[in-house]
Amino acid sequence: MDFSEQELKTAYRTMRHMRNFDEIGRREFMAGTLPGFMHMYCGEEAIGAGVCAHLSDEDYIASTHRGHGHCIAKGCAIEDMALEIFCRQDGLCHGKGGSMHIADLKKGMLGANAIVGGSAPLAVGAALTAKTRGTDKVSIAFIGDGASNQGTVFEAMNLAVVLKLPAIFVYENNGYAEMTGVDYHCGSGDIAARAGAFGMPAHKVDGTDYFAVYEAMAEATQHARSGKGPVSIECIAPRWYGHFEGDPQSYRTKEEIADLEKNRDPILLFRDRVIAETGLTQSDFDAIDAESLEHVEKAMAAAKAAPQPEPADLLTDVYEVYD
Amino acid sequence: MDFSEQELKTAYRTMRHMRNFDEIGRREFMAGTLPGFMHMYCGEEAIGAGVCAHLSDEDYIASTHRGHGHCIAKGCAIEDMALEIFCRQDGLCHGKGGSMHIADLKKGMLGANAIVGGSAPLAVGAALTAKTRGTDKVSIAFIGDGASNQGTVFEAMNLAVVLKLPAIFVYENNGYAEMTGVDYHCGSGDIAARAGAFGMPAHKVDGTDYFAVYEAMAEATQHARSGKGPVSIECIAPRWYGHFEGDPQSYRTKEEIADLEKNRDPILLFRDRVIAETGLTQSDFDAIDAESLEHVEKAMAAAKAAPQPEPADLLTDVYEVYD
Amino acid sequence: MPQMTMREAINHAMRLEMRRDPEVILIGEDVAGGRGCPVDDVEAAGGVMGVTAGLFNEFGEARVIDTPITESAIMGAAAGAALTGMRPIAELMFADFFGVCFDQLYNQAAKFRYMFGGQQGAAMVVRTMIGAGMGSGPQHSQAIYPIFAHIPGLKVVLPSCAYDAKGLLIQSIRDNDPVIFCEHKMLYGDKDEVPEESYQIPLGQARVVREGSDVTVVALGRMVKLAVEAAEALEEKGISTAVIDPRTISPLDVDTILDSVEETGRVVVVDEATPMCSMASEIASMIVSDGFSSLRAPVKKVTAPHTPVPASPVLEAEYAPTAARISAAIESVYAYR
Amino acid sequence: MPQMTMREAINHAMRLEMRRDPEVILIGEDVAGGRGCPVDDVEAAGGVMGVTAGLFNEFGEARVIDTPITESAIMGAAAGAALTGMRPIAELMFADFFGVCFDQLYNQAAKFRYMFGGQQGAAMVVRTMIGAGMGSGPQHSQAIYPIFAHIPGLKVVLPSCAYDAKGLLIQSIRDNDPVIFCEHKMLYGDKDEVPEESYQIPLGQARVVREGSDVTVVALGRMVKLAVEAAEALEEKGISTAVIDPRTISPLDVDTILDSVEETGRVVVVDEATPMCSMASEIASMIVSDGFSSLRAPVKKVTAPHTPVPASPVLEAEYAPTAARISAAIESVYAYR
Ligand SMILES: Cc1ncc(C[n+]2csc(CCOP(=O)(O)OP(=O)(O)O)c2C)c(N)n1
Ligand SMILES: Cc1ncc(C[n+]2csc(CCOP(=O)(O)OP(=O)(O)O)c2C)c(N)n1
Ligand SMILES: [Mg+2]
Ligand SMILES: [Mg+2]
Repeated sequence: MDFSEQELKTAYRTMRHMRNFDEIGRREFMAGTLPGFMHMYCGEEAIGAGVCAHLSDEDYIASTHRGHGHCIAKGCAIEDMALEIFCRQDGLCHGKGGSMHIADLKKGMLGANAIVGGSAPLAVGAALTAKTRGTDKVSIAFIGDGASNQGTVFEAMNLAVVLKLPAIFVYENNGYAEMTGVDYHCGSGDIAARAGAFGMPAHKVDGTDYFAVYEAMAEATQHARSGKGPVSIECIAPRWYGHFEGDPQSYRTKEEIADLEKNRDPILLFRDRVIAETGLTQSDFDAIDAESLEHVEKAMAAAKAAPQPEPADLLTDVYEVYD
Repeated sequence: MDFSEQELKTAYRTMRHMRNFDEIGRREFMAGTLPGFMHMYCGEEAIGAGVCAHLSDEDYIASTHRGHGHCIAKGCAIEDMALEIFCRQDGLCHGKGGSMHIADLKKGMLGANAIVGGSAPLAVGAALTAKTRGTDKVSIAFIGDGASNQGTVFEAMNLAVVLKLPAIFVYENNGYAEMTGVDYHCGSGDIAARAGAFGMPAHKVDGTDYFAVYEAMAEATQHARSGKGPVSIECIAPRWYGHFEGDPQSYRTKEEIADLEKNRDPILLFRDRVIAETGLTQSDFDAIDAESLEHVEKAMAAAKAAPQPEPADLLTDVYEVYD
Repeated sequence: MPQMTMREAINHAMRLEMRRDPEVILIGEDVAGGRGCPVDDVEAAGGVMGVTAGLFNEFGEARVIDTPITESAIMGAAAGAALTGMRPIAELMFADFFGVCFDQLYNQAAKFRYMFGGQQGAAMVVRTMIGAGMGSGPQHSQAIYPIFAHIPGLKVVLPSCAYDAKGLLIQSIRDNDPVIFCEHKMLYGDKDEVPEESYQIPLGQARVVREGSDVTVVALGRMVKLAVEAAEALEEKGISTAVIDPRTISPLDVDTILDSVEETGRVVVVDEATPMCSMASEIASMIVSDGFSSLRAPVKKVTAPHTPVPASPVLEAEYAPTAARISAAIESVYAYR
Repeated sequence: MPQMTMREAINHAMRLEMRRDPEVILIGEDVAGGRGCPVDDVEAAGGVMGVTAGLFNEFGEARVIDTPITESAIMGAAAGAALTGMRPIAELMFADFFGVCFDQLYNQAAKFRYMFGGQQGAAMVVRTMIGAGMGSGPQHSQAIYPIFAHIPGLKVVLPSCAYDAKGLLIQSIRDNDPVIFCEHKMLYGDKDEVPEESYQIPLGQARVVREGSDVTVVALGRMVKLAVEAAEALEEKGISTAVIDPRTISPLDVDTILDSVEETGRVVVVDEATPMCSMASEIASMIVSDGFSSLRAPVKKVTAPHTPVPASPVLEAEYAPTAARISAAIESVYAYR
């Protein structure tokens, strides 16, 4: 295996953080302490982790409504994210954005986005910045299977091809757009092929396999960083939970979900393979698990206790100056 | 040749009408008598004619800013069209639509459209009507090469595939979107392949060859009418004139245009082939030419002399009732 | 008379119209719910808010049509179907999403009748969800209807209670012009006496929710009940406040408003939308133009501020007008000399 | 001082800013013109109206970027580039096309600063063409800026002459918030004295085009010169008319308007946009709220009717306000007792 122990531990910790963040967030949501919507990333962790492993703070990502995992992978502090999903004054967006708008520009995280397909054109814009400035930075758009049908996304792909921009379109095919299955909503059923027809390399990988995502992304970044234009990667990784918390999921079977948890847990798959192929042991991972759980619990508890925004904040930051 | 003489004469007359309508319209535009914009269809006549040869008044077409040819092929009366491009009171739209909005609902002509890509979703809607009512009618969207990049068009294709609608996407690849070449603006350069990736049969034909368009459309309508879902056809037929009258065309060479007029005139190509392969003669076609010219000149002259709308018309037909 | 929530009233209106007229179809994201999914015989969830629940089961997939996430194609498909004779109801899940699809409504459907010289309009309804109060954040909470009202060719309906919602929706479905029907997400649970049978409320007729002779309050959508609350509280202080609910903002029932202003000479307009170029501005400007001679005080607008809707529930509570702010405005115009 | 058309003034403003700041780029359909075409060394046509002519030749393809027909991607690319530090100028060829791409402006660029808690705004300009008068028909002639002004987070500029256009555009490019810069197609050819050098006009400062003590006319965009024409004609009849050009409608210079109203007590607002939820309504409602004590007559709005723009030039001439209609309105508020 071509990874250092450090790299493997980091990847694992990232995914475990994601899992804990959303599971604890869910607990809080069900307890009524967390406002807004809660979209779980469970089952898809390997995508965000495998993709962002190739990025520095100077690279860009533009995310979705299901964005917590992307934020964590891109290096946002768990504490600041927790404050934001609780909409507290010291959150990354001072409580004005909330779960669906976490952004951290110092980290190259250009925002979760509550408009399906909204972030693809923005990612293309960040790629334009990279190209215009002559850097080798890349810009990633995360796009759901549902979002893959949105006109903005097709336009973004075409423009990236035409301008040969260092943009990478990462499709997170988790099987559903809200309650609607991908086999129904996606014309050809083949998201990657559709992207490929725009004239860019198009990969399709198992999104529950960290290493598969990592490999595809290694190729993609090399291509994009060297000025050859955009790439797309379709990652298939069914979600474990409903569209958002509160979705009764009457449209899928309990067996489907049980099977996913048992056989397609990206974190377990990672762990098993790494233990089989490297010197890392169960206890190495158990230690990370414990540390991560404590870390996330603490961040969430602190966030829950943190001060709310002041009423006057309602009126600030609409413009820099306006008069 | 599998066509009756009547069919061949009709096809030729349709194309000749289109040519005359736009050439005379252009003359009037340059003389300052015609308001608005003038988008010439010259060079592309075989597309509209070949496509609409398969349609009855109960089938639908949704057109573009370059829509005169489509209207003629779909059976709009030349007289009523002429009145409309002169924005006269008795025009098809009583002068409120003008050249870019000619519509004739009795003929299944759902409107030219001044929004690029605007008509594709509308055509899908008409196809939905056909399917919901259980008829075997089809609905055609005409789409330029430039329009092929618009998000609305991709969405329309996908929805038509998902709902298995009797929609036919006819791409008129005339080489340019305004001043921008198709090789530049279309990511893959292959419009048909992009359509095919949505999961529908995708044809690509020489759009200056009436018979090629006719054949592709025969297959397409059979497919769509029998409930098998949408089809796309890319027709390649470079335009002879600028984007609109007034475009100096500094971006292309005089030789390119001369070559088109000489070697890729769809009307001449049709005529030569039919004379070679059937009993029809030069003089048959000359007769149609003369008759068409007279017909169109007369319609244009009548339109130019016809009464303008009344000022009170400004306020009518915004709503059926509004109070 | 049975009690119904606004959610049920809206569902019921669609059900009755779909039974009555086979040309009425429903199209949108998850309006059935669960299409293409492993469980086949699923009870139609009917969208994220359950407003269309059960319609798929009654009317089947030919008339209750789930779509991909493709708002332009949904609106365009509805417009094209309407142009060819159907009566589609298209759902725009959150009105905030109009920005990805507005061309098909504003340049196409809204203009057909006019630009085609009266040949045909688009008899379609767009049902859409508006408003703040659920902690849904800046892109899912807007009251964007002033933009719809600005557009000639569109009609815009803004029901404030279940009874009105049912009658107005039935009317909208039968109307031959495109209607944007704005449902406030915080009103879905509100109950009202609603007849089982079909009835229509004409578009362009305001409802005088409350008579009053000192001050006229014109309130829109969710603001109506807050205005009534404020008016009732002020009764004790001896201020008699009329509350008018226009119910449809395009067309706007100018006469009912002006009649009341003639009596009171004092006006407060309450609108959850942001203030610039809003219905609050429209109504105030109509009054200063056509009711000036009656006016005895400045027209006060109580609206959201010129800001996006914040995600924080604490800030969101400051965002939309409250009964307290409405009361203060009523008192101030009442006291004006 | 040289004479420049508004077309030249706008071109010049971009040229100066692009020379000054390498982060300023221009992106849109045919802003270069001729890309991907057989003739390689073509002089950049600079769009259908020639407004960006020559910029491609000076600044090259990295900074003057032709695009496919893809407004959502253009606006999104500009927003994303702005969010990452560039200063893009994006061209929306006709403002009428906002309906296919507005989400990227109104939900994205306009809200970045607020919903990201002040981290960063989108320092971008959208240049776009508005207005009736060229016989361009219902989908290419609209004055759709009230919709832009409604949106918190956007600024909206509406120059009425070449001098203002240059100074306002330079200011807009340097502004750190998204600015929609609305160019009236019928003003491109209008000439003015315009300095060669760079200068800025602050956003939010109206221009008093003409002093007057009897009636205040607030006129927008192309309406300014018609208002001046009307005012001059009425001088003979002894009516002294002030004409105010807000120049930017968001932010709106409320003080300059109210100062004049304090003197005159009589107001006409002239706006080419359709009337409902328009800037005419906004300005009238602002006056009845904040200038009520000065008002001595109804505020008259002279606007387009609530209809689409007809293609027929004969009807189009009836559509937009004329000097005659403005005069009549001035006389009527002047005569009001
Ligand atoms: C433009 C737009 N349309 C619809 C929605 C409502 N919506 C939110 S998430 C969602 C499903 C998205 O599906 P997908 O892209 O597959 O992402 P996933 O939720 O599966 O991660 C929908 C329809 C939205 N937010 N924006
Ligand atoms: C949404 C939109 N964007 C831009 C335009 C301006 N415009 C009108 S025609 C045209 C070029 C269209 O090219 P194509 O689709 O190839 O059609 P053609 O003119 O070649 O027939 C453009 C950019 C428009 N009318 N609508
Ligand atoms: Mg999904
Ligand atoms: Mg073309």
